Amino acid sequence: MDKFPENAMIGLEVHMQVNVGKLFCHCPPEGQETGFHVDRHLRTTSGEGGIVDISAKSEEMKNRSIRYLETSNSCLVDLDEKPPETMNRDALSVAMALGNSFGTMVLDRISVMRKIVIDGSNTSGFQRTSVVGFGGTIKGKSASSVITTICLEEDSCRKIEDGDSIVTYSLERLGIPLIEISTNPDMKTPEEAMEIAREIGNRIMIMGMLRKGADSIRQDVNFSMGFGRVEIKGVSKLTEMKNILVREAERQDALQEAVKKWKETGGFGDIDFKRNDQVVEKWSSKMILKALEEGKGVYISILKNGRGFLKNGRYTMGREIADALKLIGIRGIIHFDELPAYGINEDERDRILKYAGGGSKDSFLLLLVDPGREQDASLVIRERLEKLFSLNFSETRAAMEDGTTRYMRPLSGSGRMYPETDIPIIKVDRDLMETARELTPGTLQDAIKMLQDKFGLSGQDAETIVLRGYMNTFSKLASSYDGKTISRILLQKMPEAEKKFGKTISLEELENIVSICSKNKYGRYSLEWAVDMISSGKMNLQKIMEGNTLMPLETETMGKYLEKVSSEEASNLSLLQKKISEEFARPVDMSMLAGMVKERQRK
Amino acid sequence: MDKFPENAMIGLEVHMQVNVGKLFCHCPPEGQETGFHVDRHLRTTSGEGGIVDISAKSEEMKNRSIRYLETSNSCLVDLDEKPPETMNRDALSVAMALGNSFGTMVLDRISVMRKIVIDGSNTSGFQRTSVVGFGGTIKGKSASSVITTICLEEDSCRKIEDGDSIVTYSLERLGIPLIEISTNPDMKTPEEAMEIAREIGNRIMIMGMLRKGADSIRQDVNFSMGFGRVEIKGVSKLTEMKNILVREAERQDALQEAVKKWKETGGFGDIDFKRNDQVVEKWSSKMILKALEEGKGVYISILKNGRGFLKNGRYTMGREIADALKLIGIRGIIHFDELPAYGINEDERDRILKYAGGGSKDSFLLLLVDPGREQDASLVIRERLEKLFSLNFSETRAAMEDGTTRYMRPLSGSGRMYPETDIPIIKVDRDLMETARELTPGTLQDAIKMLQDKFGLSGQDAETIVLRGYMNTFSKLASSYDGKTISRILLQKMPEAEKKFGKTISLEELENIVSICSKNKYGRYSLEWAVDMISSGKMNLQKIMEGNTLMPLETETMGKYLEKVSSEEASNLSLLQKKISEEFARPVDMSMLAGMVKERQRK
Amino acid sequence: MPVNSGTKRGSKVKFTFSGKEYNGTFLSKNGDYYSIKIENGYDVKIIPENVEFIEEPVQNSTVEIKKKSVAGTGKEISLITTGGTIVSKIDYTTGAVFPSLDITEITSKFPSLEEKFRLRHVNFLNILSENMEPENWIGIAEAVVKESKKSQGIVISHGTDTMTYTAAALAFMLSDLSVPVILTGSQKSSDRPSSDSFLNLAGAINFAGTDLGEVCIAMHESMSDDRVSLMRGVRTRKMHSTRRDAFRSMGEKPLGFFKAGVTELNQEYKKAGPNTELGTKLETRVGMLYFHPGMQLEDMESMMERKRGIVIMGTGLGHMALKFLDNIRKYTRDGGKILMTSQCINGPVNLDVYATGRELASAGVTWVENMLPETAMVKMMHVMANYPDEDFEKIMRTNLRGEILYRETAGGF
Amino acid sequence: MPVNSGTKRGSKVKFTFSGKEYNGTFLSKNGDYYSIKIENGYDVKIIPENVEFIEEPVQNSTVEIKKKSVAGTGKEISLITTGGTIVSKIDYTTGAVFPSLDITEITSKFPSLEEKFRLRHVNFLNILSENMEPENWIGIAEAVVKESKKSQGIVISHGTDTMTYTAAALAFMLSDLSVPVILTGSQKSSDRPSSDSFLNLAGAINFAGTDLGEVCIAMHESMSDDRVSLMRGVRTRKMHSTRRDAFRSMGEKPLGFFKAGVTELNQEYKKAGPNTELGTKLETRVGMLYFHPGMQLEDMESMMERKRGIVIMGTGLGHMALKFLDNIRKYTRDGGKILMTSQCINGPVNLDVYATGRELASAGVTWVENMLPETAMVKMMHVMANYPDEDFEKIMRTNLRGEILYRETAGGF
Repeated sequence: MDKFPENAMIGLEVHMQVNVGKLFCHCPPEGQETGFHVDRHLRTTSGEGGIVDISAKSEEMKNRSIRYLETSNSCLVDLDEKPPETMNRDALSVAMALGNSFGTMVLDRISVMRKIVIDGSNTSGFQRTSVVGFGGTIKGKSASSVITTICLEEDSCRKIEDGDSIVTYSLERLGIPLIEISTNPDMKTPEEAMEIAREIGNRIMIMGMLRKGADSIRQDVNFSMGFGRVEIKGVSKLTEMKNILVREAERQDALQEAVKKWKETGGFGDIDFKRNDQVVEKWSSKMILKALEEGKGVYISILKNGRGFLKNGRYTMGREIADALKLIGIRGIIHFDELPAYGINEDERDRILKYAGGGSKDSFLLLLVDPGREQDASLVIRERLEKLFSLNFSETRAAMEDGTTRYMRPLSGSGRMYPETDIPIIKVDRDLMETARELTPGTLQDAIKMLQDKFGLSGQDAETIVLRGYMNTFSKLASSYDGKTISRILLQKMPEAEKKFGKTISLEELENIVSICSKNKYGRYSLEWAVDMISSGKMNLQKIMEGNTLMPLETETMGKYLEKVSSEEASNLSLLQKKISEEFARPVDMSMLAGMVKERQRK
Repeated sequence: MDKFPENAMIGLEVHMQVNVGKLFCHCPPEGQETGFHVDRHLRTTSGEGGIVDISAKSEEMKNRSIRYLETSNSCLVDLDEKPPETMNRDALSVAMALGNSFGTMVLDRISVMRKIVIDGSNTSGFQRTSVVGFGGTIKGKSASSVITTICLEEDSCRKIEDGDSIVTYSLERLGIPLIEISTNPDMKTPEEAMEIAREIGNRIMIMGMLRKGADSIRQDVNFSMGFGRVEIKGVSKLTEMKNILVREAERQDALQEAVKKWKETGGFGDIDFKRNDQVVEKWSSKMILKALEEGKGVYISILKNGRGFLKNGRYTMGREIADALKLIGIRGIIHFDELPAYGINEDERDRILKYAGGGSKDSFLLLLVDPGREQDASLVIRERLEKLFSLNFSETRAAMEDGTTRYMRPLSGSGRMYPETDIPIIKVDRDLMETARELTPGTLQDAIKMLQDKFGLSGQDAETIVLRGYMNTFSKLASSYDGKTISRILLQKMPEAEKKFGKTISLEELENIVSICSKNKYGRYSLEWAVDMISSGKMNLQKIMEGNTLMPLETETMGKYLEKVSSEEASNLSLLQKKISEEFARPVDMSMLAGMVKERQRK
Repeated sequence: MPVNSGTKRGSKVKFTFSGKEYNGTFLSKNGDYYSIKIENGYDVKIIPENVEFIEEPVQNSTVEIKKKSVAGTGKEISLITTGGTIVSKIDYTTGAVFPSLDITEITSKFPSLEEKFRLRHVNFLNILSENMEPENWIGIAEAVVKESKKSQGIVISHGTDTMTYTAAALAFMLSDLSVPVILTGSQKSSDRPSSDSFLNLAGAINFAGTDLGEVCIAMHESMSDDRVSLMRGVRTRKMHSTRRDAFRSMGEKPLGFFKAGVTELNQEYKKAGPNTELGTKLETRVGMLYFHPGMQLEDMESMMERKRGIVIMGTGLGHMALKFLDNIRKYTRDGGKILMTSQCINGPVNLDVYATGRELASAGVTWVENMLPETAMVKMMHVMANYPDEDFEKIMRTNLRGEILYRETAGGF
Repeated sequence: MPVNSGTKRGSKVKFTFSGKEYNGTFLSKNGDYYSIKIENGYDVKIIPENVEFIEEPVQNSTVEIKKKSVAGTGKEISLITTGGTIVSKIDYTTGAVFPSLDITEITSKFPSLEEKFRLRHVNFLNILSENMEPENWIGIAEAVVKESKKSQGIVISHGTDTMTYTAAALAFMLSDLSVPVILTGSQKSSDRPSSDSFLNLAGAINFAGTDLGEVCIAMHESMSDDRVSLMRGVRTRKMHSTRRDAFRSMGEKPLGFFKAGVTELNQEYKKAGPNTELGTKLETRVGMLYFHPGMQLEDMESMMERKRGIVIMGTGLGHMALKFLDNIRKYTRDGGKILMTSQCINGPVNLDVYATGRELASAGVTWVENMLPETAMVKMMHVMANYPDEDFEKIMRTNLRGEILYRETAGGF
């Protein structure tokens, strides 16, 4: 496939963590593991309409137990041992504000739903989520997209370890508010999708309400090219989006081609595994010997007309089958195309094919599983092939780090949604609307222009301020102190200190420092000095405030010191400043110093 | 001292554990450690009259913490975390019965007292005890003694470990009912004391109510020979009593002699420890070097005119001092008489004496203690010597395993008694009196005569039955089965099995077996067979009862077996019996076997 | 649009919102709003004026739960449902949870259970347990006796709120039980994937297959879906309002545990006897009085006027202000019964230790070690109706069903 | 012998028993018997006819406890005694324990304590705490304010039975505390060598020397004489009738610990402010209703007649039978206040989850997370007397003194 399919339709679901505490309890957003854990099982239940959701059912088949590691920012709500509190109003107002900025129509009654997710990522077995509004338009430079819904939901647990019988999650992330913006499939190309996604992300950046952290923005991408909708979960970096979309288009194209050809040769027939550990009397494959030792059996089924489609150039039906099996915990499927490999030679391969009753066009599948499990495997393989042969590729897939995607589960239906009974309906009142109105961000251009006009920043600095999420902090600080200095501290001084000392001053500490400097009219040297002191750990905020050490060194003291300074030393002003500052543990005003040195030279 | 002092007065306090569960709670009498423990401190409190008891005060000076190991037969009452239940009526009736048998007058209202004991042996800091009656006489063959009181008290904790900073007790024994019989000091010789003590012990043996166990009877002995009353605690074996009394008399005699002589030479002067770690520049004693390394100091005081009294032939004032110091946790006192020793040579000894300012009649004391503690030591040594010099040796001493005694604490006064407020006064009602009357034991002679007359036992067997505490069991079993057989089982068969298999049948199991044999009129071979089976672990009681295997082997089966037996084999009857019994896992009636073999020979 | 009074759940609707039109499915009316399910599954609340019903036959989308008939080959176990969270689902009238679920949906999650036992489903009641009344206890007790003739074990699913009261009532009304009687329930409704009901019910049914002859409660031991505790009904208390490990055996260890399909009975328990005896008489004029500083004489007097017996939840070892002494003396002299329990819940009542206690005892207050206050109330209802007046104190102090714990050990609190 | 009505404790007596004569000391008369102490220290009970008093001056054998004056050099701490087990000894009238001890006997056990602090002894009351009334709370609060001007920390020794009620009352009546206010007591009377009073008092005094600005309770953490827990008064409950570790901080960790002479404050706490504010008004017409199956409408109605506010201890998340709904609706409409708490004690009340809860809430029942029932009652007395009627719900739901716990974690139960 040379170019991106013209009939492609791309939609987005952008998830953004809001930095305002958890959504349904009073826990802080960050915490460490405490050592306590609980082990659980989740089971499907019939939803509102009595229908058990297929994606939930597929998870339940795995029957794993789930371990949750308690963290210091989790409580009984996170452990699913206490009903949730009412919704965090701050988070709701952020979601509303974001909606406002795209012209979304915010509902006047917000009801919380449960979305069944029993892979364990939510202790309750569901994710709490609310529609905040419908509609609105995201306009990029070249593309635009209509918003389907803006939702506010709780973030899920972070997966720590994924074992066959137990999967481990941390409770740290669970319950953090997540705004989800879903769009119609209005985009045609990866570039358009990236543009729209970026546009969405910029808005929350402008508000300064995005939580810090690696995965604070995650995108899901809906993609179709005529074979049903595929939902690709977890594209965490925008830059990967193109690669992923191109590869997915390629996968679907190759898949439809393979299916068509295979159909022409007569289809895949029946899948029927039979055990024969001795089909090769003395296996040379260590993998097989090991499996037999562990009590597994060698199960073989013919795959009619399958030769060349499972792993051959663009055709990778083998991986489609393997991915489906993996979901029910079966690993180790071997087929004709990939042999010789795994210690199985050509002779053995042909012996297996013969046992399976296969001819020159046929392939076979060989499974190494515990007795009984071959039945599950037949079922899953048959269903998977039938689905693909129907040329309906719709499903949920996971984005991998290498740019490929992997089958995750069938598409979730609407049956998995039902009302959260523990939380009464939230009335969007005047207060909320007013707060949201105040928070509503403009476009990136608006924000940059405002910073340029109001504080005299360069366009470059203004954009960086916004995109690093400093908009709020900056506006606040620059209202009482020189904007350029603040910009310099945020964009240069602090990153430098971070680099040098491995840590830097927190925004709260900075606010305190600026407030003192503003009140006392101390210059930027006091600010920079404080950043150095705190970042290096030489002083903490309390000590600085108690000792009133932010005040630049007094003229007399400096004068006396300068008397003893050689003229050579006096010539390197910045070194001299540093020296004096260290000597007295106080900031030194560079311009004052320069003036005094000049004065001395004059005398 | 060649003979036991003629003015000696000996009184007894005999303590007997009663086998009826605990006294103030519902715990069983036996249990194992559970792994749980609590750590406590005990403090003196003023008693009923506002007086703090001196012996309690002396314990408190040690300020050790006390660890109690929970056992499976202890509860919150034992842990002093719950008020006691009312008194165990079974235990009270046993005490009353014992009183009855000596003509003691039992009170009609029993009130429980607290006896302050803060050495930690009681979690509460006191022992609960009640006077059950006054008076009565114990008559031995050659001596007799008047009972002061019969008390019923709770047993104390068993000491597990005795550390400097922590002393550990097990809760297993705490709360077991203990009958205390105290006598007037009517006995003149150790022999008389032993006779009276034995007479007391026999009565509870006759009742069959003594708990099994190593220290189920313990004696305290009161002894005086003109220098005040000494109470010797914890004589657990009667056979040791003589040795202990003789040695105590010897100790007091030597002590008064030493005191008199020392007084004549001018007395001990003042005790005043001064620190001088360098009195010998380079100590050769490893003990001293180690102490210095641990931060201790070398403290030296002169002991005027003390040469030859501290450790010299019969004179052992050194030990008197050391024992007193040990009670406040100070070890490691060294004096002139014992040197050279501990790596201190004569030269060093003399250097120390010189430093202390001592002459040729003087001794010195050298202490290795933490700074500050020498003050406590001075006080204790001075008080101890003053007490001894007053020729009042009254105190509480502990019986050691080697037959010596050791200073424990001053005599307890009556101030340490005050009422147990948690338990209302117990009314001795008709029911209790009736039960006690039925339990009242006669003399050993009466009991032996009864067994001889009623069951035809030999005098020897009858006495053994009584003194092993089998009186009750035997009477019960022998009422439905041949007494001689029962006696044989108890006194021969069971000890044999115990010896052979390391364990034997329990009395409860025996009762079950006898009951079946009695009902079915099985002979003694069935009984003996059962003892062997159970003791060896080949069968348990349940299996025996379910399989009806106690029935002696049927005639036909035996007849058939005998047909195949050679006449040589048939000649050794007891071997043959054993063989058949093993073959069929059934008892074989010896007389029947003998008859059949005879019959066969006849044929 | 005018409200269509015949609107049915499941009707297709169009609705407008801020001028745009959307499709959805009508769910219910809540206050001034309609609940509409939109295509992605969300419910939204829309004012009726903006909703238009589309004439289209309503599809019944509810999947019928297949009723299991008695299957399996093992012991026959009766499963009596009475309501409660374990069979609760959302109630569209109030938006909250209400009992309505078919319990077979839970039992069918455990195929192994349905093979191991033959389950008899008895739908007896369907209420939240805070509405349970003494006459319901009697009904359940009668159902137990009836079922005990048909099966070898009985499980009662019950709301957790008053489960311990019902358990105590059954314990006293049923003597010499010929079958195990196990109450169970759940703290999270069964329509939640994380519900504790699945494991609790599995545990209860397995316990019902043992030789136990007591009324017990089977609930989660911990916050993990790990073990189910078997607790003596008369010694169990709900000690947390929300956690799945809320039920605690007070002062004694659970009688046993269920884990991974296996039951294990550790403590001493009463074994099932040959015949269950039923005694359903109850004195209902028994009240509970929670003593506190500031309580007035009238508070006690007014209760004394209405009740023949009062359980006082006193402080500490079983105390209350001595100003009530005259009232108590008069009440007991006139035949009223007063039983003292402790609001500490753990530990004994003992009126022998403090002056207050001795005064109360001498005024006619009965006290019994560490019987739980709720159990004491139920026992009082039973004893006052079934024994002569003069035996009241004696029977209250007699350990009928394990309600009195003589030995309290360190681990029990 | 005729009863000598002037018999004095300590009189020497002769008595005969079974014909023999013994000597002893007269202690007291108990019912029909005389208590006589015999020479070995035992008390025996002898009928008066057999006792003869010997004319001999009575020696006062009671050792006077030396009153310590304020010594030491450290912070001045006021020690306000109110009675309770911590100052209790035997009462010869009933044979049981009664408050009568001088607290200096306890403090003097810790010479280090008397050196580290200067103790001001204030003998305020001498009652068992079950007799404590709201007017006593006011008196104590006033004493605290008075002492807070003279010392830097306040310890109140108090009976354990209602200590948490008093602590809650002080917490609400005193705002912006300028000194720590620490209540302490003991579960074993101080006349016992194993009493917990010694360590508890040492802990309390040391906590009173910190910068805390809250009303707290200091009691044993475990059954060992190891650590003393510092617990927020409004969140503490006596959870066992006899154990020394009976007091538990419910749902949150203690604020700190005292061990081996050292205090350690771990959790967040309010620091002492510049000036203690006192607000002693209390609405005393507040009652507590313990809901249970079988409760009758009249039980609630009669309380509604007498009270302006009622704390209900409901089941589970805060439920009660719906038959009471009409009564509740009428009562709240007429201005009565109802606050729902849970008899589970642990965990929140939440009337949003079940249908019952929503009905109760709509009938006017107020509910607040997991406030302890006893604290809720005290807070209600305070709020109803000090705030306008229309602010009742708002103030009840406002966390005034840490009585509401928003975050409940796994370790809290």
